[in-house]
Amino acid sequence: MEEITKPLTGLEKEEEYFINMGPQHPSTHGVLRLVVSLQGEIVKHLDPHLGYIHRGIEKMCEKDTYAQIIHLTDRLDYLSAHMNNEAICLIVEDVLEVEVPERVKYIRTIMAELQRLNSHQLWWACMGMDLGALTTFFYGLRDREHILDIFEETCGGRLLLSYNTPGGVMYDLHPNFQQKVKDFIKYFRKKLPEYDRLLTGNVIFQNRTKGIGILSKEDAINYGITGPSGRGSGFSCDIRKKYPYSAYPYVKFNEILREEGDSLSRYKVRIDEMWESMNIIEQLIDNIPEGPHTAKMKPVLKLPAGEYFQRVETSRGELGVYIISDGAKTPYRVKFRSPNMCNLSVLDHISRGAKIADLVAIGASFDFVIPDIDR
Amino acid sequence: MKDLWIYDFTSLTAAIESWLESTFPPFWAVTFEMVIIGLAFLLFYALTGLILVYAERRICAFMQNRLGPNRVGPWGVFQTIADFIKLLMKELVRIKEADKFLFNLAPFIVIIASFMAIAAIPFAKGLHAIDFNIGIFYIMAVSAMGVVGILLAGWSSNNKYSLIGAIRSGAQIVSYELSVGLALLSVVIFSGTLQLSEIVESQADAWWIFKGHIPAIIAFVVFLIAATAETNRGPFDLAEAESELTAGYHTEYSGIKFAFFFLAEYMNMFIVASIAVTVFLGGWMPLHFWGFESFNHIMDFIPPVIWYLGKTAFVIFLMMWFKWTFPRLRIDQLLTLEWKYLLPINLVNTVIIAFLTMMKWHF
Amino acid sequence: MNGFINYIKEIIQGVTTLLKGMSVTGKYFVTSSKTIVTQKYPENRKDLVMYDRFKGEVIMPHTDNNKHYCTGCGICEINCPNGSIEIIARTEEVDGKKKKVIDKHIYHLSMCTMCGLCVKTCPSDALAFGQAFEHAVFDRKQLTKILNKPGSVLTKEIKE
Amino acid sequence: MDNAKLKELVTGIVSEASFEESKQFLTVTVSPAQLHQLLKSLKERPDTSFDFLFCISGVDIQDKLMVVYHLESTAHGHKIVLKTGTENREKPEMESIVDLYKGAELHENEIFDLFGIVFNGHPNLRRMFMPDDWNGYPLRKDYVDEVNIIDLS
Repeated sequence: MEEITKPLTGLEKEEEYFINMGPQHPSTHGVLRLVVSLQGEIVKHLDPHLGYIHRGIEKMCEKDTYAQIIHLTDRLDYLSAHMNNEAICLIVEDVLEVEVPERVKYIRTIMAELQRLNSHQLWWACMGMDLGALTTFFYGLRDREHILDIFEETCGGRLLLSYNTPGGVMYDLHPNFQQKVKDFIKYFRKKLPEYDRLLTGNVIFQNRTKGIGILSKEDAINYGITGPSGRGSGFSCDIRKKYPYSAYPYVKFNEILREEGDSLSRYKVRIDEMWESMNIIEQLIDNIPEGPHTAKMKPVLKLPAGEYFQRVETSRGELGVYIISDGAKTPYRVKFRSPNMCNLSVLDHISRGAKIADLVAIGASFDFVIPDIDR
Repeated sequence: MKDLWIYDFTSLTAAIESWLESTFPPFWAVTFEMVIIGLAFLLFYALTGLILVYAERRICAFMQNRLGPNRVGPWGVFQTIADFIKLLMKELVRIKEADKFLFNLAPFIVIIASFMAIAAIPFAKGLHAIDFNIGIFYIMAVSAMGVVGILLAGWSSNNKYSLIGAIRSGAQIVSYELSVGLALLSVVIFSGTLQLSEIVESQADAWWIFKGHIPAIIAFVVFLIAATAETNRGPFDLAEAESELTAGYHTEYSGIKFAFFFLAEYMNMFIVASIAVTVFLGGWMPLHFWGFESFNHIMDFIPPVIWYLGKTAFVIFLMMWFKWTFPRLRIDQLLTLEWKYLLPINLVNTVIIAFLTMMKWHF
Repeated sequence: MNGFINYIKEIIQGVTTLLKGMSVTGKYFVTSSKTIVTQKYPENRKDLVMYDRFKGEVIMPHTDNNKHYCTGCGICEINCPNGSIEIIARTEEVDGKKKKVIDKHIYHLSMCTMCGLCVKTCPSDALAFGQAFEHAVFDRKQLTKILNKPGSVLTKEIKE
Repeated sequence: MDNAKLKELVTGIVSEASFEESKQFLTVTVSPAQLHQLLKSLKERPDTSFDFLFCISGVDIQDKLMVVYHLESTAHGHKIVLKTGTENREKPEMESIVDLYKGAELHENEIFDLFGIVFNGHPNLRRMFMPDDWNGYPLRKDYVDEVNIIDLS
């Protein structure tokens, strides 16, 4: 027998079974690449590899005026396009001390909540699909279509709205808007219990998500997990409550908090948020004050030199926009604190020891949107 | 009326056989007989596959508020044929560093296993290729062979996803074979025979699911669950698990080889549905109720083949309904379901059935 | 014994939830003829009307006698974040006054992100959004469009 | 804790710190060597307990590179902004804070990728968005890429 003389290299010592989940993988919803190290089916470690859709939005923002940045923010987290737009507008209005008409505030809030509903519907659809219940995907998209139609009628876009402008909104509401939103709420209040019957209560679904991917409150804060994912761990991080903006001070709503911190609790937070969003819209939709849809703005917007930060609550968590201005018409530096990036950072921590199937469930419960991570 | 050939195929098949034997020498007569049956089954196989694929797509579309295939032909009925042509013309991708022989062999094992199983299924009185006296045993043995093909496919593809899928499938089938066997055993105990035709005959007065009290219903439900698992269909499609393993064991297959796996999946579904029908739902026997003579008489007029296909379609529909409603199980939950729930229930159930049969308490 | 009861309970509860789920899909299967939402797209092209504000592409509306409202000021070009608008203008002498007149208003649909800034900022409302959405072409060059129609001139009427 | 008290406290921990107060935040500028120590005590002291690091940004300020930390306390609700600049542009180095805030891992990776600031003590510092063999750091102001960046102006 031949003796092994060559010293063992690191690779031979611990043979790890690596799997590349992504960049083209059905459950990563985009071009996220997770290098997963496995032991049998159990995840030992995972490493996110990013950049497949990196467009350098922060660099592009440095060349654009404040009005032009808005259309770029659409493309961060495309499922919260409206909230992303709003963040930039709020900074500009706040710094330039523009008096925004009440009507605009109402419109923005209603739109943001519709966007949140829309985003959560898509998330619900994909969550079911990731767990193997394909039918949920079609139900979610079917109901989402109503919101997209409402958007299309008023904003002209279905996904990338670009509806906000500094000082107001692009167009006034469409005359049909109020009626359509009311019809939709009526419709969706009937459909949402169906979601529960189909998926939430299902014993297979419960077993797949309960106790999977437990994230403690301390970890949630330490990792900076915000949005429904953070609130599923009991981290009270709703910007709408903490630092209300637009018309949120005028409405009564609950911040959904759950203590369990597992995939199921993140799921339930989102389902409950859909109910809350409908409550918010219902409180506002009948009381939209009359008035102009935009404040008078100068044609060229220049922010005085300084640093500005604005936080808004998008469908996936807290979006922070950090603008450094040197007084020119374009910002000196724009940084987007994207919620998905922070949420992704915890994936390795909580999916260790879980199975591949659990990893898919955990990923679905965090609801990643990859363009927001890559920017 | 009852002597018409569509009600009893015995005389028809006997006539064909005697004609063959009288015209040709014995060797050729057997050969021709085999060829005819082979062709008939091949035709049946292809046709059923096409219909089932179409049906699945339509049914799931309706459940999902969609139209489903509606472009090729009226109501899209030729969609599957178009798909089949597409699959035929697709390039067979050669996988680098794959085990070529096993890679090519695997789809054939899978499809042959399902093909062999059809042979023993009684479609109507006198309409079956071969009437084994150990029919149930034969079908179970042969249909379980398909997993070898799946394991080979996963192993030889040189793909990590495929391997995981294949291993999952192995674990799944090894455990669920037990439940299938035990569930079928309950009716074997009732009827006292392994021969499929005799099991059907024993249900002439009423189906076993009605005759066997609650234990028979439990056995039927267990069989349905286990059989769904055995065919690797949702919610037990862990071997494919498209959201986890992209396509599991057949990730690397393309063209006609993929079509074989695809077809075999649907045929397996048909086979387990036919076993369920034959064993629990009276095979080709019409529905009878005690005391409704006129109703029973009307039921008798419906040809047995229709009865058989109708019942099979119903069971297949149930399985499709499962697939398009439930999320997928995780591998450990799958095994838990088998070893902690189905198997104990089944064992107790079998004992009860043995007791019932001993006391002659069944109808 | 307690464990056994729980075991049975668990099974019954589990099966109930499964049946609940099946009732949802089953309901849609039975009522499918009413609930189907799919649009048959190429067939319904004739009666498919997009909303007025739908941002399909940027167009320049012309009056019946081939006149447009574009003065060639170039504000849209400045405001466009992607450089999808180019204006080629020339100066003409009309009634002894020098006037800027557009030669070509070039619009690169392939670069446009439909942000709406050009339409919003246009001082003479010369631009608008068109509702066409079937933009697929075989050659990318076809996506570069000249918005002003050949021979069209600036109208003096004020758009109401 | 209000800004005045925070100021006092920070001066107690690190000697050389300059303060700036805007409408939103109290901004503290410290040297990179003192940053980790300051963050550690700010996080661990019960009366400050800045446990939520909600933003880390890299900024290129011509002569040097700057990293900005936005901190918030979930218990007390007060906020603080820490700024620190690297010594030079050629070999910018900083101490990693991943041991304090695990969520900083990807952000520091991003800053390394786009600004080239090396974080000592980071568990897995790599180019996250750009390819591994990419030259230059795109978000720096002096970055030129004639092929991929189309200058519209």
